[in-house]
Amino acid sequence: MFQALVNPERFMAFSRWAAPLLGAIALVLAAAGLFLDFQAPPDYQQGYTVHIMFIHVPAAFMSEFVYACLGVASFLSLVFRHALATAAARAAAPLGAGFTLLALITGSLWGRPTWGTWWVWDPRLTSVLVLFLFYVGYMALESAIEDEAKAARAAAILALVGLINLPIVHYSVVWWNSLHQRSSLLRTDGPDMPAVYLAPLLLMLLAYMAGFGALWLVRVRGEVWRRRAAVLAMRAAG
Amino acid sequence: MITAISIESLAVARGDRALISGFNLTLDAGEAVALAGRNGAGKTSLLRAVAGLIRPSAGRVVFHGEDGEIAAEDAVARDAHLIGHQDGLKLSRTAWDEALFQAEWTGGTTASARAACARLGLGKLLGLQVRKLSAGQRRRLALARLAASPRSLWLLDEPMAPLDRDQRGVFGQLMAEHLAGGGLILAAAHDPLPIAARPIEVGGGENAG
Amino acid sequence: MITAISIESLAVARGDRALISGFNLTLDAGEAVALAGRNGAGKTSLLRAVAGLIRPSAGRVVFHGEDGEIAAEDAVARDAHLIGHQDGLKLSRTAWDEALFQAEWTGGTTASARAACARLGLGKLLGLQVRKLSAGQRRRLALARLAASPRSLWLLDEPMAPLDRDQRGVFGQLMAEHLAGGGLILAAAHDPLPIAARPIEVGGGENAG
Amino acid sequence: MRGFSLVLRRELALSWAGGGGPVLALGFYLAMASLLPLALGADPARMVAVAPGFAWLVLALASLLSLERMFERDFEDGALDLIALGPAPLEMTALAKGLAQWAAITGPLAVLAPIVVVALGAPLSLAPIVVTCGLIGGLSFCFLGGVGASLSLGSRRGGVLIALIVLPLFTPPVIFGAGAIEAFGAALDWRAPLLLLCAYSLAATALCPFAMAAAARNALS
Amino acid sequence: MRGFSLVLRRELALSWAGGGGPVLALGFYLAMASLLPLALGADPARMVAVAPGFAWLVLALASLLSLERMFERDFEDGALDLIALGPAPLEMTALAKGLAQWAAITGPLAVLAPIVVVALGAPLSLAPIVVTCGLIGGLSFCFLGGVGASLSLGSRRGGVLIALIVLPLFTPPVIFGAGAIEAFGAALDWRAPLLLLCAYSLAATALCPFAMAAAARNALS
Ligand code: HEM
Ligand SMILES: Nc1ncnc2c1ncn2[C@@H]1O[C@H](COP(=O)(O)OP(=O)(O)OP(=O)(O)O)[C@@H](O)[C@H]1O
Ligand SMILES: Nc1ncnc2c1ncn2[C@@H]1O[C@H](COP(=O)(O)OP(=O)(O)OP(=O)(O)O)[C@@H](O)[C@H]1O
Ligand SMILES: [Mg+2]
Ligand SMILES: [Mg+2]
Repeated sequence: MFQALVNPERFMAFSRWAAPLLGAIALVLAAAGLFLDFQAPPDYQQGYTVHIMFIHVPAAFMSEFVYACLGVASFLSLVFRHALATAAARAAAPLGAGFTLLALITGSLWGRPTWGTWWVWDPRLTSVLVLFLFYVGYMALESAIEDEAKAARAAAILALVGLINLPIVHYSVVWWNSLHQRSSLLRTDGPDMPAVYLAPLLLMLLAYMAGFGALWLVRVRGEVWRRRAAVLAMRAAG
Repeated sequence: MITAISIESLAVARGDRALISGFNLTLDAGEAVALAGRNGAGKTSLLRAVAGLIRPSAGRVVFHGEDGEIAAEDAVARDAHLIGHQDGLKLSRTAWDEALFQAEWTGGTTASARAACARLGLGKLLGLQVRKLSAGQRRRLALARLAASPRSLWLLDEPMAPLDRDQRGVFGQLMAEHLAGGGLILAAAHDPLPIAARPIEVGGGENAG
Repeated sequence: MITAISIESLAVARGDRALISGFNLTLDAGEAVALAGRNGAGKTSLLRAVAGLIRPSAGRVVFHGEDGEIAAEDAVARDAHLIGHQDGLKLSRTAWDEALFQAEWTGGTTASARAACARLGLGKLLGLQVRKLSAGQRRRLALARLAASPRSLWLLDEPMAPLDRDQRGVFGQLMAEHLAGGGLILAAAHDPLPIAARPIEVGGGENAG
Repeated sequence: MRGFSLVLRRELALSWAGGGGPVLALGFYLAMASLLPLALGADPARMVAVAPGFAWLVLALASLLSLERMFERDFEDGALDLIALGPAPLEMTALAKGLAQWAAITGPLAVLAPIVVVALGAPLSLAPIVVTCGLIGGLSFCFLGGVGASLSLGSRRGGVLIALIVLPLFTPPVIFGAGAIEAFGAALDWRAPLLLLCAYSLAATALCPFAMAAAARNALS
Repeated sequence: MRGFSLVLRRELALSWAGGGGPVLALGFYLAMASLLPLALGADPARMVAVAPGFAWLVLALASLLSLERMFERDFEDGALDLIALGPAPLEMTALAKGLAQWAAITGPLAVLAPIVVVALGAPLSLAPIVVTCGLIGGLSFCFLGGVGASLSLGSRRGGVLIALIVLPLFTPPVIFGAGAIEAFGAALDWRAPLLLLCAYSLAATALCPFAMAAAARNALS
């Protein structure tokens, strides 16, 4: 699989049909998930706001998942200097930032009715915020360096530093809050879930995954095209 | 101790542009090569590639010592001087502080640093802040490490531009002695060097490429 | 429009050192003067004093226009170019941004800037970040404003050092045309200029004084 | 006047280019804000207490962080020579530089301040006053910082060291600003302190350029 | 090893004589600390609660101030070429730079911190822990900051970009330090957090130089 993909030609061929396919799968799964979701009775304590969960939880999960992908891609592009890996890293960052932002927004939208506040400095929330900042820093750095190759390598180094650091950040944050008095009403383990909620949640999660896969492939294709165009332009300019 | 270097079908690219390709050159002890070429031909890039600062897109640079090949990193780190377009001096420090650091950094001693400065006519200026030195004086300060710490391979990028006539003479002598002592010089210059040097034309400049 | 400048018994001191003293020079329309002198003689200081960046310790610089003397500030601000040792370019901006700013700043237009760049052979490089340009390309970028915005008095400090042969030719033409158009050139240089210029020796260098 | 707009455009381009201004500002602000509870503890009461002061700290820090780029770069790479010989007097240029810094750095930060202050638990109703104070006070930060930056040009001790001279001058705007915010929050009369803040910032904007220009000339000579 | 000490000496000389880093940072530290009571409307009760945490936070922020000088100068003026070709590998140099930064800037800040804490009304008994945390945590601030500084080489934005890259990395040390100080104040067990802080700082000191060197090489190439 990977072997097949590292060859740009093969990748382009593969992604040409893989991307739309994944996109379709994502839509179907999402539709199914939402359908089941609205079949489900409103939560006895959270009322209709519980619907937010099906957008929020997968988003939150993806925010971490995508960073892992970013880290792997960065590692490959650093060590093997492989153009596709570089393109993949470039392409993943904005998506991850998007998911993280979605988690933050839906989360605080959900927090308003359930906790009566947009934001609490709870470990989980804080670590997501920090994750979001990692993404922002990554993109800022990459766009601040003109020379593409150098920008990519610098960003990759940052991504790796972040990859090592994120777990530490996560646990330090948990530890931090457990030292101070618990401040929020959030049940970190999440409400234990009846199947009526769990099924659609899992469907949505898969839908998010597929959707991410599709978008990622599309963006990587875009990168590849851009690179080729740039090279051609250079040749033309002589 | 580098006795010869051979550049084998070297290719250097900047951005998406192939600057140099299939460049071959061997340089033996006591030999000097003058790299000519239009602006943007790739002289600086070539020198930096030889110094290992730029990774070539193809080909390699081999450093030969008395007993066979030397690993590029060691060769450069121990036995090569690179003088670039910039002097690399800290404006806020005194001339002597900088001269001393550069000399010691490249393996010289306080004594050799002082001698080198004297030789390049910096004696009276060593107490001044680099910011106050004139262009030529700064360049001489940067050149001082060539004399202060003996290294075999000199990579010089237009070393003489801001020097006045006398100083060019002095520097010419310096290079001549270096060659006589079995040193190697690879210099980029738009004006003829004051020593006998094998001319080599680099690349095509920005309009080729 | 400066038609002539006369430097009257000018004295320039750096720190506690008198660099230049009793320096006299008159420069008329269409005339070029080449300042020679050892490193540290005071060529740069002299040029900066004429430009009004350094206050002379004695004497004055008088700028003459068609109708009598012009106040030094206006003369310099409106009608003089100073090209120093440094290019004064921002590495992080594109060549074109810098060329355009320098041209407009000195009174040129977008069109004239583009023409000047083309003339100095920068056409294809304008999209690149200045950091990526070679030494000679940067210098040409800095010189472009001479062609982009017409000003009578050119104060040039070793303008040609990093230029390749062809470009020196181009720049020589530029200077020749400027003189033919009634311009004035005061240039410091260690190598002969490519135009007919009256040589003037400056100061004694660091070993005098 | 033309010279003025030229420098202004250049400075803005320099400080907005790449890594876009607002994104950077927001990230910077959020990053600082997320450290606050980590250092003080999540107890909302505490954070509400420091929130306004913290907003000021962010502004000051941001303007100090970009001091170096204000004059030093132009001085070291020779661009200042060109600028000094241009059509606009150095005072104009200094004014433009100060304003550019404000528009590119402290301005966006001030506009973003409410988000953070609210996230730190202050009532949303404070937003307008916070923004106003930030914008106005930020102006004085930029120009006072500029004086420090130009004073330290090429000084023997070098560096932004001399910027110290101006740090104490950062306090009045903070006092006035905090006063205004507090008064506003307590529904007292907030106009008086705000007026004082305006007066101070305007004075800084009007006078500092002269100091900057003088310092720059001195460094060049 | 010789190379190491050479760079160390040079860096120290630069930041003490030329860089102006420490003094500016100190000034900023004092100024900001003195801002807090002003901004808080000086309610002592409130302040005592936040003082230690705030002092700690400002210490972290002040260490951002001189980061831009850490690599950028050497990069722009060509000195980094020389350093890259010297006897010591770039990793060594990076280590030396980080340590110099620490010795010249965060170290003095840490030693000064107690004054601030006390000035803010916290008990003097906190002094030892604040200094310890400052010294140890400062190490990680310097090296994490160094990573940011080297990564942003050749970028269009300096200070603020570095801050944005670096601040998220500051999270753990800030938490550990604050935890230790708070626990110490509350006579709880402060050793655990302090140990964590040490561990983190040591890890940063050991690993960051590699990232710095890689980033610097990348910028030079
Ligand atoms: C800005 C605010 C919020 C953020 C940043 C946030 C973040 C997160 C994160 C990171 C996860 C873990 C996802 C995973 O790894 O699978 C999560 C899960 C979850 N969150 Fe939120 N959350 C926020 C607000 C809320 C609110 C207000 C609620 C509702 C009371 C909520 C309910 C849940 C639930 C039920 C889960 C799934 C259970 C679990 O995975 O443990 N979240 N959230
Ligand atoms: N990212 C890039 N994209 C395209 N071209 C680039 C890039 N970076 C550098 N260049 C080009 O590579 C060349 C670098 O040339 P180099 O500095 O080696 O020239 P040089 O021979 O030293 O010239 P000079 O005689 O002026 O010193 C320049 O023509 C420059 O325009
Ligand atoms: N504060 C000072 N104290 C003593 N000497 C100083 C001071 N500042 C500058 N100088 C000297 O003044 C001279 C400045 O010379 P200037 O730069 O004008 O020389 P130049 O003719 O341009 O030399 P070059 O040919 O190298 O460009 C130098 O010799 C320098 O050492
Ligand atoms: Mg070159
Ligand atoms: Mg000169």
